[in-house]
Amino acid sequence: MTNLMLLVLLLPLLGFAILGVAGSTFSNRAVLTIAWGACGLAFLFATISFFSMLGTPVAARTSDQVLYTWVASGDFQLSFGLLLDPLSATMLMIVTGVGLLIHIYAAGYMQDDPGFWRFFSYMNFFIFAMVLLVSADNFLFLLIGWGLVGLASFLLIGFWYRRPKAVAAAKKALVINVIGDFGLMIAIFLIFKEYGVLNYNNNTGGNGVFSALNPTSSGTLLQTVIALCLFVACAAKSAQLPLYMWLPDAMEGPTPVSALIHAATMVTAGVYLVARAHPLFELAPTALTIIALIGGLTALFAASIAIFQLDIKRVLAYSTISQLGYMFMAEGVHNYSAGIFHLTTHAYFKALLFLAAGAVIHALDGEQDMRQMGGLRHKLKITFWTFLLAALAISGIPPFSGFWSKDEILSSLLAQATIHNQPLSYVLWGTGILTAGLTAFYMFRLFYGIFMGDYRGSGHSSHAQDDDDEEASHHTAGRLRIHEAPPVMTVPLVILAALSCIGGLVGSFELIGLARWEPFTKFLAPVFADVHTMVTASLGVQWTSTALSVGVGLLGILAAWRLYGRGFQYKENHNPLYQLVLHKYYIDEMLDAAIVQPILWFGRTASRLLEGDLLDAGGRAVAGGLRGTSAALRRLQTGYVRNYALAILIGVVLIILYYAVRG
Amino acid sequence: MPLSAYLIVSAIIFTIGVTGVLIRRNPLIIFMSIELMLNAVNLSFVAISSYLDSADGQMFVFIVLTVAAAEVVVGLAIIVSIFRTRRDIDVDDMNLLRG
Amino acid sequence: MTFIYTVTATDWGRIAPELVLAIMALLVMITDILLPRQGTSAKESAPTNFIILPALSLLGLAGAFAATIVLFAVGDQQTAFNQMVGSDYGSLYAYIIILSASFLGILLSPAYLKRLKLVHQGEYYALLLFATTGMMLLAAASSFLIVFLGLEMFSLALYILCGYVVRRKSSQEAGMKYFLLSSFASAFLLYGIALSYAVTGNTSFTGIRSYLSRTMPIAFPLNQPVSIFTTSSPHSPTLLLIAMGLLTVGFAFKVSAIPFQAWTPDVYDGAPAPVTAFMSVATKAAALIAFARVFDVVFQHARGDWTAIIWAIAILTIIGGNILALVQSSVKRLLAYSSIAHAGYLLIGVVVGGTVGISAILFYLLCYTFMNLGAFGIVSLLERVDNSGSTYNELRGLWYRQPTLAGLLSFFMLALAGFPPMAGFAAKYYLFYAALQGGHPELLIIGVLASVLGMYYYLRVIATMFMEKEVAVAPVAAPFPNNNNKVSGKLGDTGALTSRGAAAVAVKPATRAAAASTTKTKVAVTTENQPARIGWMSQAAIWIAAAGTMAMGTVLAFWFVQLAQQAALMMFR
Amino acid sequence: MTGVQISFFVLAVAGVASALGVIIFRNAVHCALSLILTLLFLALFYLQLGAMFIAIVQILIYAGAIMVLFLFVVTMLASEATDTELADRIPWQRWVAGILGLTLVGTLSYLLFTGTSIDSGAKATAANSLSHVVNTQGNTEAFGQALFHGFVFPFEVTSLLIIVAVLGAMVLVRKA
Amino acid sequence: MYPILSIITFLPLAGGIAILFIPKNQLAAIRWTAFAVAGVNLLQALGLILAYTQANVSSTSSVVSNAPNGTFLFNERLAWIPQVGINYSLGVDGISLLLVALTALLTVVCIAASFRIEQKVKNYMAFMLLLESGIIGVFLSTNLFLFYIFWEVMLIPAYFLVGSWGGERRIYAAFKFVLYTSLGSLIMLAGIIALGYFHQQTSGGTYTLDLATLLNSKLDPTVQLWLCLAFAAAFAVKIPFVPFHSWLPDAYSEAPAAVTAMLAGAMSKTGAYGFLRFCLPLFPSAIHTLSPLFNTLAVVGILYCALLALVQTDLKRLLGYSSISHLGVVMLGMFAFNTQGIEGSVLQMVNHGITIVALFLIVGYIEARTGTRNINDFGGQAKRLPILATVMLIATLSSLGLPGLNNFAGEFLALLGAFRSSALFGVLGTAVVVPAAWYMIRFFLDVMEGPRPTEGPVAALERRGKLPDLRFAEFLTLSPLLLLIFYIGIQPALLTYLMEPSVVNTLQNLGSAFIH
Repeated sequence: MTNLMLLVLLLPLLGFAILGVAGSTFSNRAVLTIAWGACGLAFLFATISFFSMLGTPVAARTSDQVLYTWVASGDFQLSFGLLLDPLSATMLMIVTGVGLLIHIYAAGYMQDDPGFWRFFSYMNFFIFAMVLLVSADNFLFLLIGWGLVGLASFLLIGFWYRRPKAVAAAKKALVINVIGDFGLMIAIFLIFKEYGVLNYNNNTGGNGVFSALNPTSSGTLLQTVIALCLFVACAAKSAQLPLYMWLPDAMEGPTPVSALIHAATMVTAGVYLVARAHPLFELAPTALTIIALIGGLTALFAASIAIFQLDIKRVLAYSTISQLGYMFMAEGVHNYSAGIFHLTTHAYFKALLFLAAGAVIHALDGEQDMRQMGGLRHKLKITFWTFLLAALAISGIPPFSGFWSKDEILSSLLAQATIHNQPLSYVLWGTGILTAGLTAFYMFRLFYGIFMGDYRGSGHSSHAQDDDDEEASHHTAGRLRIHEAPPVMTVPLVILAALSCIGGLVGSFELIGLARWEPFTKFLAPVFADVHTMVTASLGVQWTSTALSVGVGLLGILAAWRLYGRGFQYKENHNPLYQLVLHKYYIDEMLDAAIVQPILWFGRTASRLLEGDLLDAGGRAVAGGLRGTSAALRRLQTGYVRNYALAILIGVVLIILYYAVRG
Repeated sequence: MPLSAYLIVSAIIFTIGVTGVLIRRNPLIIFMSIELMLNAVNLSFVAISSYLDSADGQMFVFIVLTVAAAEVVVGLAIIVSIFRTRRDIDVDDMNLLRG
Repeated sequence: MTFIYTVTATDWGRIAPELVLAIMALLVMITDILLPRQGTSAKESAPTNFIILPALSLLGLAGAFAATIVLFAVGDQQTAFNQMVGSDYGSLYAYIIILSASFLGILLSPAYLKRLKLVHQGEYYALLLFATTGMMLLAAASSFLIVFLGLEMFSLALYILCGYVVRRKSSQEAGMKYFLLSSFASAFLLYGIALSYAVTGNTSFTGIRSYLSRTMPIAFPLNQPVSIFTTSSPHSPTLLLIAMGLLTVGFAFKVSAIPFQAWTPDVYDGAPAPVTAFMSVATKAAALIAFARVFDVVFQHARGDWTAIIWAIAILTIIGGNILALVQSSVKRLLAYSSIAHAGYLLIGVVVGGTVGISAILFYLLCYTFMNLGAFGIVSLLERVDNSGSTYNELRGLWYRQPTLAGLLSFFMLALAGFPPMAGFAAKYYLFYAALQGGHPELLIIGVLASVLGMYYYLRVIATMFMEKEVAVAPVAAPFPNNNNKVSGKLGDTGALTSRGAAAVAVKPATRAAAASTTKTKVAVTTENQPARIGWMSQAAIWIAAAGTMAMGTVLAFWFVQLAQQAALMMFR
Repeated sequence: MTGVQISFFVLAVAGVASALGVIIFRNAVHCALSLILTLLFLALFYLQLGAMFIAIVQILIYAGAIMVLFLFVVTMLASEATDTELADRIPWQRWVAGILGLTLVGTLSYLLFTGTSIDSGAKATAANSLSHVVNTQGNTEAFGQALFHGFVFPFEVTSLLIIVAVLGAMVLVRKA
Repeated sequence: MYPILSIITFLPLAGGIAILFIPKNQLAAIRWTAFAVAGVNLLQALGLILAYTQANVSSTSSVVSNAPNGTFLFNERLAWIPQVGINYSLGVDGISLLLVALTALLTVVCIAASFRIEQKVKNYMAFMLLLESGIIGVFLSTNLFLFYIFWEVMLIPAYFLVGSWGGERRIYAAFKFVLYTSLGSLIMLAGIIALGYFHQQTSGGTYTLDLATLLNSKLDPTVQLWLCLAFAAAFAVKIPFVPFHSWLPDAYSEAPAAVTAMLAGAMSKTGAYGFLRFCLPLFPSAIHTLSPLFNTLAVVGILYCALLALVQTDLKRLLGYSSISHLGVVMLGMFAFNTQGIEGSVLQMVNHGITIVALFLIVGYIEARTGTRNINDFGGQAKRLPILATVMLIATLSSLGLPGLNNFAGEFLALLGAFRSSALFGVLGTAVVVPAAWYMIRFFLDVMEGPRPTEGPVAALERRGKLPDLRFAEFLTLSPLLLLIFYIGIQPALLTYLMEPSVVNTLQNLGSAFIH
């Protein structure tokens, strides 16, 4: 089983290595063979592992294979092992499975791109990094995976490296992610300082962090700080407030990338980390509260921005941020499995949304602006239907997958609120409900904007001004021929649509009386066995929450239909509030002015004043002073013998006077 | 007379020599001033020798005399040779080398 | 003993090196008369003379060297001639230094004399040998009488040698200046001797030392630090104080310590380069060893009274010498200033005193001999009859024209700057070590900091040769030789100008190159101004100096430090 | 005042005055003559101090030979026998030199006046005593004894010194 | 016995001298001889590692209880000037071993990268080899005098290399470099002399400068403080610590790329090494007193230079500042006084050497192609230079501390150590990852990605199609560095294994409380 894990890890790496070294000489077909092969085999082995795990008794489902010692330094000993437990198995399935689908889809989407091989080598690399992240058995290799997925994300965002926007977005993504890395490193340092190990559990024979924890002393400052530092990493990776702003920009990357990395997998790493490190978070209730709060805020905040966005991918990006907020809310109230569940379903429908959007963009030859769309339901039938299913799923309409997971989160929140009678939890729940409505609204705004009404585009390829004139561009200017995507793209759409529909069925059916049907939670139960603080929602609470959320969702759809049902009409609106939201609350600009520019200003000023005027010029002034002294003293060397004799006499007189005075 | 009397006379003549070196511009006169200094020292030597009842001082005077003679030979030779090329003997003119 | 001392053969044996040398000097003179002449001028030598005369001189030096070695091995290390001259290890060590300097100086001479068409070869070598003899006497003197005689002897010879290039005004000027100032300073020295004689009734070192140890019994133990501000020491008689002050002046003049240094750059600059090479090292060695002997050994009991003055002079000299050297524009003059700075370092040894101080001086001098002679040796190869050839303008890009010469000059510059593993560093290290051992950390610190300044100007020479690109035209050639007065004056000025620009240099090399190219002259390059072929003797001299510089810093350091320590110990006997 | 004192003061005044003449007279010949005068006065001092041989040598060699040489050169360079008429380029030096000279002479005199003492321990004794030898053998004999016994080496060295001087004269004065 | 340490130290010197006798028009012979000499020396260094592992019986897991066996091996000792405590003595331990191997490797790489030097090749190569000799000597000396000799010896070739083969302002740069470092090292010289003196005073024995003996001396804390500062003066300039770094941007940007690479890669390590080898064990009390100061300087350097690197437009200056910043991490780790910190610090020295050399050589390649180092002249060059871009990306990522590559391993350990001993400094030091990522990625992106420049030298070259990609030989030159970037990132344990006993040994001088 664990050998399979190693294969899951290494096959994508191998694929990356082969493509990276020699990919440029391969034909597209050969590239695909390798990339699909690597990813497909990884998925296959992951699946085998998963199912063989299902076959083993619950107690024996966790395994940890130690591969080698990474470093041994004093009492800091660290070995790398592959951890396979229900949580990582779930993640692996998502990563490789969705990854495979997107690999397949991308073959069509990227068909004409000259960087075809490069794209797939990066994609394989991403799969490798993500697998490393989720299967690491210690925080350090988690950090390594964490960094490597960041790199993959960076590479893929900046895939079209001559587009200034893409490059800027890549830079932003990298830097913000490194802020997360920083948090993670500090957390790791704290963990090591406190517990002396970095392994999660004591599977390796030594100690493990989680087994070293002392549950009785919870809530200390240190534990809170550790948890918060970890969460800084999560916030950066999963685009939570205040570190979310790279994700919308990341949409500059190719759409399959957005689907895979910036929707389905990588951005959920934060959710995974909180789940993985939940014993630490359990000890820090304050931190959890903060997480829940930030999750809720982010959910609402991002959803509000999504309402007025015009770029379809950006709408989806904000929606992703918003959904990730849900997941953190769930984890904030100790319901980790709900978070992971939403992660799973979100992977399906959000990947689908992106892929469908990609199909639209593909059909419109790079057009992403909603104002240039409309009426595509006839021409892009498969896309239309799959998009609709996904939109329903995300809007929480039963029985689609999103309903199950979102419902579980919201009822958890309400249960927390009612049982502990915390006003904050009520607020959070309310936020969740409100966000659900907003989600449904902007999703269907998008849906109507794209597919309904009449085609508003000029019919000309508008996005064709590729920055690189030399690049053999496939964007040929001229009359657009709007067409459905090839099967290689639609098949993944259909598969994901199916998953979006039924993927939620592994959730809890307690609501309709089948209390024992909650396979997902049960599967993950061994991982979260130590969580005792989660409150279970009573049936009444569940019903209340569910009814409200579905109702609000429907309301949102209705509103969208009212407004945009007959097609999207863009009107200039100078309402300041509208402008505020449209411009994403001017957060980017504010950050630029408050942080980036001051730093650069400092650098430039220091460069000029400190380096130049103080140190460099100071050194030169000293040298100049000495040379000046020298030149002045040289004048004493007049060349007149009599002056020289005078100098001697002065010396004599001084010496004699010294003796006379000294006596 | 106490020894100090002779020594003071010697010091006065010595200082006159020193001053002469400093204020005269003719190398010959400068040179004479140096001779004056040497002779002043000789006076000290003889006086000390006499007061100490020791021959060393007189030996010194004798040697200094010889040395002074040799020095005069060389010094005058230098002055003469410079005079040949320069046609004037102000020491202040000799300041090619400076700085 | 004054009236009854009888000279014996052992006395002559103890001064065998001087004896050999003096006889050889006379032989050289006689040979010169016998040698064939060429051309109409009575003094123009035949080509063979360029080999025979130096060879004879070298033979004499070799003989003296051999005698020194023999004395080292079998001598009784006693003073000779009624306590006039010592033959202790200290003197012998000094002989080695002086003889080496003389040896290299003579090796450098033939090519120089030939190139500058100097006549009176025989006298040149004889004078050089007499000067050497005089220095050896000074260094070995154990009586003030010999101090004075030795000093005058080599000074007289050097006055003449400095003015040897009769066609060159600067050479005459150097001779004149040296003559006047040196006589002036000698008079002070003599006055000091007289007064010390008045106090102690003695002119021999042994006598003075034993008198002082009788009357000022609280001797300072060897190697014990003496604070410069001490007043607790027993006071010397007033006359002795004046005597020490005046003696300090005399010696400080010879070692060119500030404020008695003023003659040094002018004389070194004007004198013929081989003579400068020789005297910069040998004079300094002889005078310093005598200086150290007089103050550290003879006046040891009065240390508390003289330390402060020499301490102050040492500091002034170290700092002043280095600072003055910073903006020079000709290597020859730069080396003169650097020799002032080195004199300052050496004075640390005098201040420290004791065996450690004196052995540091001895070792430093030996190292300095090779480095400085090497550097001046190369200057002598570059120098032309109008005293040009070693300004920075002319050195620019030397690396491209004469890489070996440039390389060797940089080697010596690095050694002088105190870069290990060359001799300069070993010497400096030992001296600084002595400073600390002698309880003078402040001198260590000042010395160390001043060395940084030293690095600047030494390295600038290297930068000029290696890093500034060659000026397309052959170096500035001044009209020859008659109206060179004004020209060389101007030369100096332009040199100074460019060197002042050199500060900016570095900032804007491009403009500097432009400035340099404007100084290209239109004067035709006569054959005489071409860089000369380097005679084998000069080559040998420079390579020996290089080898010595290297070896003194590395393999030979072991022996010579040990020897210096023994020598110092013996000087205190 | 004893005769010794009177003669001392007379000689001192005359000696200092003539020495001043050396540095004051404009004409080099006058200076040289003044110097000869000083040397003569010094010789008289030597006589007063009982150094007869030295006094005679002083007159013969110094005043006689050396100063004649001086005079010879001075007259040879007759046109330049005085300081040039040109203005002094470093006029301030006069004043500085004067002040320094006065300081020096003042300090020295003070120190010598207060500090001079003859330590009996420093006096020559027994066989080294000059007066002893003078009394037994005579003044000139004593001088010779010292010169050819205890001081024979410096005497020999002096010969080398003279050779150097001769060489120098040859080199410098003969035409290049 | 085969005096391997002497041979490793002096072989390059001998080779350098031998090269001077090759006729100067035989360029190929000169180059390949230099390369061969450096290569042989690298092989020897590798052999030394092997021999060291054989000779040094130590346990892989090394925690405290085990008596460390990290003492000096292969010692060579020869009386030299024993009167003043000077001996010729060499020795190697786990720390110097790695740095020697690094130096040997970097020399090979840099000489290979210097094959396109056309002017005065002979002297250039001789100086490069002399530089190697000097640096290796610094790492191997166990007598302070000898150490100082090598310390200065490496300055001379560096001066010539910067000053003679450098760019426009080379003379200024060379002077600044030499004067700054000389000032520091002369102060250290005073310290060395004084150390021997005070040792003699306290122990009453003879004057000695042998490290082994000096380690046992019990110096007065005040004396320690001053001596430590004197030593630190030299090391702080060399590393450099922040207010003393002014020479670095100039020297690094003016020197030819391969020389800069040597300076940054190998020579700057001597400063850090000096701290570790001398300041820590010799002056334990002083170093404790001073560690807040040094830590502060390190942190200030880390952050300040990172910010400066952000706004540089000259690629080499950018790397220069980044180098200061990175070496700050090395120092921070060192002054943590625990096993992780110091091991991380040594590891980071090696890593920084590898990475910065790769980066400087890459910049050198770029400059050789385009004649410019101004970051604004570039853009989107990955199109024409895909291989160069890839290599540059790898080096960049390594430099910004991407987890999984070499720098991460070193930085992580060093910062872990730092954090362990002081959370404040640890956090501040770690914070550099953000600006580091920012400026390094700017370095890469602005050159290789983004829109093409419309004017300037690069644009002109690109228009004419005269912008060749990395040649195979150039790639080969870089390949060992790239391999190490990956290897050390994946498994740094080998290096820590080699150095651990020696690190524990060093810590023992600080007190056993620090070994963990």
